[in-house]
Amino acid sequence: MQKIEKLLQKRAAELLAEGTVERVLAWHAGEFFYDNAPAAVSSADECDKLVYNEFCPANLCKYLIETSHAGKKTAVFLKPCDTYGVNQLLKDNRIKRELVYAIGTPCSGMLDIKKIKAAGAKGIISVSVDGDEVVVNTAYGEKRLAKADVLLNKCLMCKGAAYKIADEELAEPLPVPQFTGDKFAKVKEIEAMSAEERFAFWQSELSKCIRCNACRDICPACSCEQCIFDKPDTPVAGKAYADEVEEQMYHIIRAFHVAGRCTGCGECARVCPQGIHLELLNMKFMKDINSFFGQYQAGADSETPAPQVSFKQNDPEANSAVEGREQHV
Amino acid sequence: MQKIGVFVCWCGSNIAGTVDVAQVVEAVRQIPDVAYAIDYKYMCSEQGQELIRKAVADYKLDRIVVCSCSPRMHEATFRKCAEGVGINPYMVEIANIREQCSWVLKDKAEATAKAIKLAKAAIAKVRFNGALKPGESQVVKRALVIGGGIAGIQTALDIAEAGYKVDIVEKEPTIGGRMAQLDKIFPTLDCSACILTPKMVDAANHENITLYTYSEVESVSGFVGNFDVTIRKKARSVKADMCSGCGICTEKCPSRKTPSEFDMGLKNRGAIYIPFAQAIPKVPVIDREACIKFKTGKCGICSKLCPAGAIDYTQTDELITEKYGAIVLATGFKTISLDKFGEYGYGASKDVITSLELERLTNAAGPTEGHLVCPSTGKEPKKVIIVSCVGSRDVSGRGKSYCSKICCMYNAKHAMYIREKYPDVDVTVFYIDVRTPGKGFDEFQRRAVEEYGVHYVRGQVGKVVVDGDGRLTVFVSDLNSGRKLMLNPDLVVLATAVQPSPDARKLATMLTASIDNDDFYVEAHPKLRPVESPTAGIFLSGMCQGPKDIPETVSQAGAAAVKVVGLLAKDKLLTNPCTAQCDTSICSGCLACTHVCPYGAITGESKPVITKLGVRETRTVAVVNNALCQGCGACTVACPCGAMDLQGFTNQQILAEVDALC
Amino acid sequence: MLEKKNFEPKIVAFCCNWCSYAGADGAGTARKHYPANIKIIKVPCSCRVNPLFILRAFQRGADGVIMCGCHPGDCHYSTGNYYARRRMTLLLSMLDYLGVAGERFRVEWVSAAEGARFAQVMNDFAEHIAALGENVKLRDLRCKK
Amino acid sequence: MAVDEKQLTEDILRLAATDVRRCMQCGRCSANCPEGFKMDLLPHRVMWDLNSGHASELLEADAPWQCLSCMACEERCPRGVSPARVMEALRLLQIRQQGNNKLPAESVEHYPSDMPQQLLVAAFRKYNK
Repeated sequence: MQKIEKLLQKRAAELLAEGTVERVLAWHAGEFFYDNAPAAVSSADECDKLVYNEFCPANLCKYLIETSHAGKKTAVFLKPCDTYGVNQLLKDNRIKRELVYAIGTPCSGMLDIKKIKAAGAKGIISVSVDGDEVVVNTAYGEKRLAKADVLLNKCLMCKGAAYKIADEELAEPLPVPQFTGDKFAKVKEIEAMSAEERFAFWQSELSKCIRCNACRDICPACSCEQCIFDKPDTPVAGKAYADEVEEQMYHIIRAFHVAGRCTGCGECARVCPQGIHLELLNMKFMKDINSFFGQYQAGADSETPAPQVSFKQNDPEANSAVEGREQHV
Repeated sequence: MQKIGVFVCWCGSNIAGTVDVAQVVEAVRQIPDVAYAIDYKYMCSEQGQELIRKAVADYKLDRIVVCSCSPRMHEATFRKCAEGVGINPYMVEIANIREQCSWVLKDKAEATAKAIKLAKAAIAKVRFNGALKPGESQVVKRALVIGGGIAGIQTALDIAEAGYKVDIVEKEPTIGGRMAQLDKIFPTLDCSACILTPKMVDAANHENITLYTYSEVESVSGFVGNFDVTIRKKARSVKADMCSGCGICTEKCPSRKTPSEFDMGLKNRGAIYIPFAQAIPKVPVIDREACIKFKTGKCGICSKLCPAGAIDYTQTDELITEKYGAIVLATGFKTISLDKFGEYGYGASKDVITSLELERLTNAAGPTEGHLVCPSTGKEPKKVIIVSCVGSRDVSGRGKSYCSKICCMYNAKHAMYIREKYPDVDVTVFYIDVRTPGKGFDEFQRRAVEEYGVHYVRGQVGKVVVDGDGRLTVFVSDLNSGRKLMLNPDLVVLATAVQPSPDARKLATMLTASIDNDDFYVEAHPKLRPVESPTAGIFLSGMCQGPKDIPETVSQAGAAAVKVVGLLAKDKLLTNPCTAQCDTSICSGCLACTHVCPYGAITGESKPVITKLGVRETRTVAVVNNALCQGCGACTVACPCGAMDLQGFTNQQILAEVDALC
Repeated sequence: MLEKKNFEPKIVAFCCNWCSYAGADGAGTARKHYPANIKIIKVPCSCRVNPLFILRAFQRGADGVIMCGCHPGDCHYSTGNYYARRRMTLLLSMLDYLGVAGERFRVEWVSAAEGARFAQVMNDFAEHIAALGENVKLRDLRCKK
Repeated sequence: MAVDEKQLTEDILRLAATDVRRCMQCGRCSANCPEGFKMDLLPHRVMWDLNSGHASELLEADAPWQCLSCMACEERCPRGVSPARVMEALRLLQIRQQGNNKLPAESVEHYPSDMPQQLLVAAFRKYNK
């Protein structure tokens, strides 16, 4: 990882120095070693402050909307999963391909500090990866944890090491977390619950929401010029509690709006301060789209028509979606 | 402050009989912004409209809600009324308290409560109505007639005579349709060909008519006044411009195994053939599935013999694209398959035939040159039984639930011309009912009985049994006497139900014309707009709309032509102003809308816009072409940011209705 | 129990102008009865129905929502109902997943010629909703005490 | 006591469970009936009497006892009516109307002991009031 960080700094500086790009999007250190944040640099001298390690989960593609808007050619470091977002933004006409310089950046899974802390690590000084294990250096000595146990949730649904769009690749790909299970396992688990249990689950999840809009702000599919929730003259308005419809329906409407455009990057759930399992809403739509309309992965390319703006004459009937499902009063 | 006027119609007792209109008026008066509310016996009448006009003037109303019948009936009436007093017609909303309320409910309290709710929803919606102005679109001064039977020919001739260009597309190699197959026609018993063929010639020679025979409509796009149609001219394998129609090829063709479609399979034809002597155009066509040359590569006799060198085995289908202002459907009919009616012995005996086959057997140009014979023996029959209602009025699922309408008359006709030519032949018609309304029609049927000695017996034939030596036994009950009969006719004629042409459904989908459960095209209004499809610019002529005889078909064909001419006479059409509108200040340019628009009315364009924050910038946004937009609203839901809205059905309007109803 | 006996479900029906609304008119013309608590909102095409409208109706107290359009293939606008069908398939599945109102929303295709069927569909749906009782789930989705 | 024609018609229709009102008197049932030659009332006439309010006459008719339940009438009826089921209904009503139970409970003990229970129950249901 340190090697890749050096390469990243070097390439960023080169691209800026030779004038290929006006700006570079990468990560820089946050207050703590584990909260690296997105960074934009526009001169080669600043590049040494860029970092890259197992604590750079942020998907940078959404910032390309701004840079594209400003007409500035921008290099962006993209982990394999982040590249899906770029394709989706291209499909949605939100960014201009000629203003994007995509650099594939190897990743072997990002770590979740909350999981590390929850595993009993106190007084953490630093964290490093050693093969399948994570070495936590604490004030009380070294602690080794299985890497699979402390990966970010989103990395448990890893889509692989391939870049779906890249003008260059920074280094040889790293082995990605081998996710062997069914990525829809959790969705299926909820589907299998009784209607009462499902309701109870979602009532408990959604009641946690404080409407901070972090999920929306981070989401690469939520790329509208103006979000309908911010449109004062529609009946769905306001960040603050303005109307009970949008207040209560916010997550359903949002999930619906990104259905077929959500790449499954899992950023929404990652940034949620309340820890709501938002990915389970999006994953449900992804699963339904696959099973009702045929396999589709948003962001796998920038051409295939999205499922909500295409159709087949023999699509299943709408009512069939709930036929045979347990009914309740 | 808005000033809404609410007008509650009694529709005589249609509404007032079930809804307490006074209570509705009282209830809506309590709603803020309702400046005036009144009920009246017939709001659509001149007096009713005067009431509206006066109220608008007296109370300075700016919006109108009419609680009355379905907007499909009188929305246009009330919009026009509003326009007359200076209110934009789109400031009118209708609450449908007849079809949706008084006519489906019996309890007065319940109906009144529902009427009040519906009125409230209309009031909630009308608050958000905006003044809309229709756009204009050009009218292409050319019509397309699909189907070249008597309906299509008559429609085309009438349109052409009015001075407009018209094209006929006929899928068979010749125009003429079913009528060309008939021998004589009721109620005059004159020769079908004698009155049809001159019309065919007229159509072929008319300077305003272009014939596309052996052709089919491939695709249709566009809208009233501006249809884009692709026509597939199938390869005839004969060069029409060189062929002289001498027919030597058709005589010498060695392939003789294909049943002639025109002769209802009673005779075989060559692989290269002209359907009948008076065909137009008189140019043969090669049936490639039957042709030895196409099947084996050997033969080519027609090509060798053709004095004009017109045979062209390499001809390919040709696609023609043309623009039309109006389209007339005249796709006609066929008789139903009798596969599910084994009990009549059709197929088991050659001597059980359909009425259409009988037409060919009695036709002087038919396979027997007009000699009525039993197909199995070639001998003249002594006893003929005609069975009515075969497959008609049948709700068991095997046949058609409707009455085929023409059979009673042609049964009488058939009986008459058999008795006239062969006075020794005994003819009995077994019927359920004899339905002969129409000028001179009942007299015609009575003549069959009184002058021609045709037996009419009430009772539907139960079954026809064919024994080992081909003898027919008909089992039937004479219902008037209660006797059960077993008869041994030589020939049984089945008056088989009619059904629309199998192409009707495909064309309906292509044209978005409505079709009923039996595949007949649906008219815009059964009484007031019988020759128009609900889809603007599509007109109906002949059997494709419902069973009808030749006089009726010709009248309808003329009526359809007049409607077409009325449309083509206009230089411009006012377009529906309820079109999509893009709020470019928030449009993100994702162009999801362009993918779902069925009319290609939305394009992405780089345009200077002012964002909601007041910033000027240039970016890609969706732009709606109002002339093309038909107002379906698909784009409004596809749009993730809500930039796309539909005028007349805005998000605000619909949500206001939802709120008012819930 | 008493409350349930007097329960009159509120049902909103979104009907496309060309087929289903005409079908509703047909039901009226043929005097085919269906319950008074079914109220129709006219839209040009089923593809105009935003899932949001349905959520809104439920949230505002509708006990059932039904969307009717032309039969697939017969859409006045050629393709509108195909998009509507996809959208509503997803919406239905999601409502079911959330444990709310999945069984209270239905999609039916009713043509202009099917007046009697319109009434039949409405009667069936009203009966179904009446059996389910009052809809409180969606309102309570974010109200965990 | 005068027969309540309306009630009787309803009873017959309920037992027959076929929509006789759809009959349009085409006579195909009679034409197809193999036993029609022996019937005092042809099937179409039975339908007619039901629809015209003369059901009581049918209780005297012999036609139901000629019916073989071959279902040819039902098979060929263009209106989806089943005269055969009406015939069966009439048979039942004629039995019941006579007021004498064909299977008095007392006689059960005289039946062969190996008679299937189900047969006994079915017979009771059908022939006992």
